[in-house]
Amino acid sequence: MAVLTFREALNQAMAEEMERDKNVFLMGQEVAQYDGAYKVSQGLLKRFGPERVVDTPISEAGFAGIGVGAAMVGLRPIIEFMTFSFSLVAIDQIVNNAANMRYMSGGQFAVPIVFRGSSGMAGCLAATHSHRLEAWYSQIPGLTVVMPSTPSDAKGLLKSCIRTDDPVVFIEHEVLYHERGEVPEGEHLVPIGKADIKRPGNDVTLITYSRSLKATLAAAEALAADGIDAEVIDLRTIRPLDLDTLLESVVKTHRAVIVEEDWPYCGLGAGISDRITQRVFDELDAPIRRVAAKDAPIPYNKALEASMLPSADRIIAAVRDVLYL
Amino acid sequence: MAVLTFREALNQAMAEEMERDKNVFLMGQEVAQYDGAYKVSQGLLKRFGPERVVDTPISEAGFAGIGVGAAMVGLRPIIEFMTFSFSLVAIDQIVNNAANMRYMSGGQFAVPIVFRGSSGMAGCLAATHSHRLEAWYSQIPGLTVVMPSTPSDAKGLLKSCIRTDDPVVFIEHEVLYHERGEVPEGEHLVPIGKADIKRPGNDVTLITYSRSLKATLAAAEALAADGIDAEVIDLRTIRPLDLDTLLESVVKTHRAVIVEEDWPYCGLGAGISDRITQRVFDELDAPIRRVAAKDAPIPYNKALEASMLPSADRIIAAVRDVLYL
Amino acid sequence: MVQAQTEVKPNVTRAQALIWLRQMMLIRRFEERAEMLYQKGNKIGGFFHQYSGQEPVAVGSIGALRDDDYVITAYRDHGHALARGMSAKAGMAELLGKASGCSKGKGGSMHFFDAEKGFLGGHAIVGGHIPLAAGVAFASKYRGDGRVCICYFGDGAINQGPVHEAFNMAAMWKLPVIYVVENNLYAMGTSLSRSSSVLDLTIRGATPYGMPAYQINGNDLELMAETTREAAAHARSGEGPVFIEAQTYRYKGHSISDPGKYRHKEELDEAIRNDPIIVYQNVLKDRGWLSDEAIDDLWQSVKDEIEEAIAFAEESEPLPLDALYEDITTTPHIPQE
Amino acid sequence: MVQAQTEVKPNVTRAQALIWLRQMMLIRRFEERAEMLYQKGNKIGGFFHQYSGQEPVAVGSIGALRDDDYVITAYRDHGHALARGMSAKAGMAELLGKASGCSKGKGGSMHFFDAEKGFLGGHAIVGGHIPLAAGVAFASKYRGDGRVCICYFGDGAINQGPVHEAFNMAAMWKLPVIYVVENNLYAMGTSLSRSSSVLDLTIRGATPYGMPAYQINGNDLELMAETTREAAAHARSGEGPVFIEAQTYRYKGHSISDPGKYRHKEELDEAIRNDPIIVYQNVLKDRGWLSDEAIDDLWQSVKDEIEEAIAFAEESEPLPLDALYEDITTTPHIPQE
Ligand SMILES: Cc1ncc(C[n+]2csc(CCOP(=O)(O)OP(=O)(O)O)c2C)c(N)n1
Ligand SMILES: Cc1ncc(C[n+]2csc(CCOP(=O)(O)OP(=O)(O)O)c2C)c(N)n1
Ligand SMILES: [Mg+2]
Ligand SMILES: [Mg+2]
Repeated sequence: MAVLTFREALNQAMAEEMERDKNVFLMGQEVAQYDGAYKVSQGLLKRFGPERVVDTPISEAGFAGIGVGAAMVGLRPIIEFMTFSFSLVAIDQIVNNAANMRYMSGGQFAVPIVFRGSSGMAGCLAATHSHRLEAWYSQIPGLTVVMPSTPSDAKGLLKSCIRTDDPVVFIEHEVLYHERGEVPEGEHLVPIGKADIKRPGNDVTLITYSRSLKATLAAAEALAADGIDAEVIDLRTIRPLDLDTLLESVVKTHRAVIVEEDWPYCGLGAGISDRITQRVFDELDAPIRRVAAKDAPIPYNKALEASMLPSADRIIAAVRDVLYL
Repeated sequence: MAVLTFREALNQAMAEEMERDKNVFLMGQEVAQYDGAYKVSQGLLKRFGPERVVDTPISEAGFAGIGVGAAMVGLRPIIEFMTFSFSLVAIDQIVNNAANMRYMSGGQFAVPIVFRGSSGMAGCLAATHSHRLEAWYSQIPGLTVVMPSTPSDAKGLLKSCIRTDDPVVFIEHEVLYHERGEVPEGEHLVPIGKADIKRPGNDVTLITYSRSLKATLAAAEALAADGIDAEVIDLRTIRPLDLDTLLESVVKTHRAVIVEEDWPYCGLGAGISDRITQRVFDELDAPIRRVAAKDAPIPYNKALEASMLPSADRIIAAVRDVLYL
Repeated sequence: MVQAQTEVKPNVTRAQALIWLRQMMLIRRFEERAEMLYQKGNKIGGFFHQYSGQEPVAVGSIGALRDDDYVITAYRDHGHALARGMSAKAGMAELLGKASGCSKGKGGSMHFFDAEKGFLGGHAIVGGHIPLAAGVAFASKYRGDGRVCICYFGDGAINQGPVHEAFNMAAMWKLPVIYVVENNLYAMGTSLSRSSSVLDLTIRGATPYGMPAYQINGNDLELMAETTREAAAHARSGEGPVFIEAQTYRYKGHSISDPGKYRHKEELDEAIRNDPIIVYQNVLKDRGWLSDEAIDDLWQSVKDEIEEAIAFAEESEPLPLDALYEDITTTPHIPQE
Repeated sequence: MVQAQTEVKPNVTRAQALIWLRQMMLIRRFEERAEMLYQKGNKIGGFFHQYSGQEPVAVGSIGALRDDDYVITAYRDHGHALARGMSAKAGMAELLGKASGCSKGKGGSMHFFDAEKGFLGGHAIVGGHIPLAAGVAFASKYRGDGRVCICYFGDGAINQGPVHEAFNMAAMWKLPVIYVVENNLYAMGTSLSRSSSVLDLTIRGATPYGMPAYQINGNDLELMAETTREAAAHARSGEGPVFIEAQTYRYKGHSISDPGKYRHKEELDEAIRNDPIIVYQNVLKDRGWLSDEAIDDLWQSVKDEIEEAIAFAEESEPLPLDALYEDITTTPHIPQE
């Protein structure tokens, strides 16, 4: 298998889908001549031309809406946000137009669009530039929300998302772009709505997604050295949630910890914890613990920022807690 | 005690605070000459003049930002959104400017502002006009989020919110505006961050806020007829959450149901359920159940909309469920 | 203020003129009867914004377009939908929340849709649909299919920021879109002079983007049609967007719950004296194209059509409760509960 | 392109001119050294946008204001902060994330603040601070305290919708705000002609709102000052906002990670040939206000000041981890965990 970076995997996914379907186009700030603020769209302008790889002004609400309009009449836009932090100025378009359109029109208009871009705490970017909006988008019926954590999933899921006829919020993590991993050759599609067990185990279920997978796997390895066998589930799609996979694991391990970079109160982890607890309360030997970002705006200072993030240490402590160790 | 409508109570709160402090002003669409889209600001223009009761164009992001700027230099704006559904176009100002300002400036700039307005499903307004954004705003460190359910709390909390030096999201419910209730005379302040036990009980804890209080109290009465003694807690402030009051009740009843108009997945109720469960898991005899809106965009059709809402019947069923009846 | 039509030199055929007159009548009657259904019997709910008084804007402009062009508008959408050929039945059933409605009872008055007619809604967030129109036009240009998109909005909407983002991109990329601001002088209770620093809306919406602009009496139906024809030719030829300020006036309050007290009685009286339907009837009579009897017949046929629509709507099955979870996504919706 | 200063007729005193020259030097040196700290030693992180080449815009305009006026800008904020009198120490310590920094190490390069100097930040969401400026001016008008607010932003920001919402309200309500667009021809890698349908930014930002506008060589320091003086007088007198398009050029890439390959070498070379600091040095020499030695001395004093600032920043205590929960709200923050 080829070893690709996360960014190359995304790039391949777009290139292949643009090759396959001429209705697919990419639009966003600096996606064309600059080859992408994070170089995810490198080479696409050259290959597909300025009609299909379109640089925009700094007008997120405007071009998000342009994407929705184009999707309503049959194109398949990929709208890149330089980061999802900037989707805050466009969020009305995503919620009221992309997500609600099909419903409000009684099923007449589908909106096959992918909003994608980086997100999360990328290192000293401070409060305005480090948002994690997954809990917000996951709340909205009508949206599909995807957050891959490996190059292989990034490619396979992005391809699936470009092909689905429903609006997708596809959230990448800036610090993952340079991560490398094996990616299957040929037509590689990963299904939407399926979690992936990245490490099987029997003693405790660790549920995570996106960048936090790394710290979670590290914690699982450290735990293994202590004889604790953790199962690590990578959600990949966060709406719709693959509840079956989660329940199966929790019923086996009777304990779970959710690891995420989101804020704690009303974060995605709360949404997941609630859904699991309601379904298998009697199977739980301990409350589901959460290792989330701390409840503060994101500081510029590097050490403070690092202290907010889920770390292997914090995860291990939470696991010990649910194991009553 | 005087009996006032919810709208009159809010009106009094604003009038009294504007009287008390000349830095307080009201700005929003139709707040002045029209006396408010829902007449909450009736008479304020006449009393305080156009400098302090300011009509705006349909520019929510613009005037939300104007409010934040004015607050940074010492005014105390009340910014009315005709409904919080329209705050979606202004949400970047609320999150990145109002909530983050103090932090990003290292404590140099406080933002004493109240964003207020109606919200929720008000009857056949359909998907774009029926948003409940409480879980979103509650996620944001830096914001205080308040959702009163009675005229007395509406008045006393709004006054407290106007006086606090921190940014507040004060969410009213459109269908509550005409509700009447007793409101204490004289200086009436309700503290931020304190839940209120609207009905004491011993068998099950019902946690709710805003409009859903009514259905919850109705359910509690019906349950009482069956010998089930429900405690009904009205959150009033949803960030910061009065966890102590909730825990005390749950430790007593060992069972809880959360009733809300929010969507289920990642809704406010999930945030609350998670926090309670983590703290007193061993005290719970059943998983915390939620009675939330159904997971769909809000339809125009009246019967369908009604079917989404928490009803006394749905609440009773959930209570029976946690009581294993 | 809007002037009554003075031009009598016809730029249309008699057949076309009669179709337009009837469409205006149909819109007027549709709303008169719907208002009654709203007020009595509680059959219609939610926000309900009437187009009465503005009919020539939609009828004249849509009448100048091709059948495969696209139409998109705001929440005051009954007129545009009917002018585009949506059936009164589908519209009335929507107001009654029926599955036979144009949006299956899920959209209501503010969210009329008709995909078959290229009618892309009915949008209730002020200004929110204006980027969509640019996107639709982007698709036309992308495909080179020669379609234009016409997009209506109110004078108040010019104050929503994303509108300007869309104007800029539409102009820069020469997208085939016609932006029609229906300047009825009020945004809810706020008069234009209290919402806009500059009263000439072409200076707000067209000048900064280098778009060609027209400022016209939108209640002059044939002028509206002629202007739209020119604008469409411009847009279709690849020259980019056109901006039309159509001056008009709404008879009713902003929505059904608004008594409209902020307006001077004389202002409204004058508008009603210049009722565009009466004016156009008189123009056609002056041209010898129409008799008083023919006018009565037209009104009667319109009334009949609306009564039939009401009967259809009333008799349609109520929406089943499990429709709640339908039409959310194209793939089966899995409730996250 | 920006022209070098040709006017030699002084409109300032020698003392003032020397202060301004030194401020420009200080900004330049501050960024040169900060860039080194960023590149080696990994002491500075995150986004870091340099102002080099644009110094006269901030220095000239802020120099024409009263001490109690307000200043607000975007993320490219080092220059405005220093021009406003923020100490290089506080700025450098902020870049190093120290508690002694101007934002206690919580804001970083993009979020410099100095309440005492009326410096309201450093804002990193493009366009997001432009409504804030109108709000600050609203407060001045509300109180009648005669203060104005000056607000800087880039050519790219004109494409953010809320900017236009703010312009309209500022103009309609005659708020005392001066909007300065620093047109450096690029928004990141996007040149003005690829982001704006109309290249004259006064037509985008001033004409539609009826604001008086200037379009000037922002790198002509004294012209910048003179223009700002006029604008401030206008705003202060209650006549409302003023719009200044200050044409300028940035020497560096958009941020430290941007090689700036999208620009022609000649374009950059020409700008550097017309370096505004050198130009102003020469103007002052021509006037006989300054000798070559005096210039060297100024540079030396600036260098010393910056080295002191670095030493101060390096020696400052690291931010304690429990500062994470401080400065969130004025009331004690209760972590919702
Ligand atoms: C973003 C947003 N803000 C406020 C509203 C409430 N609202 C609906 S219509 C309207 C007035 C619009 O006036 P105008 O654009 O002139 O159109 P008209 O109603 O005159 O057709 C307002 C304020 C809304 N729907 N969306
Ligand atoms: C809403 C938003 N979109 C995108 C960005 C990313 N971004 C930061 S600066 C910038 C370019 C701004 O250019 P301009 O306004 O001309 O200012 P300059 O950098 O030239 O000073 C972009 C796209 C952002 N910070 N905020
Ligand atoms: Mg209007
Ligand atoms: Mg620029």
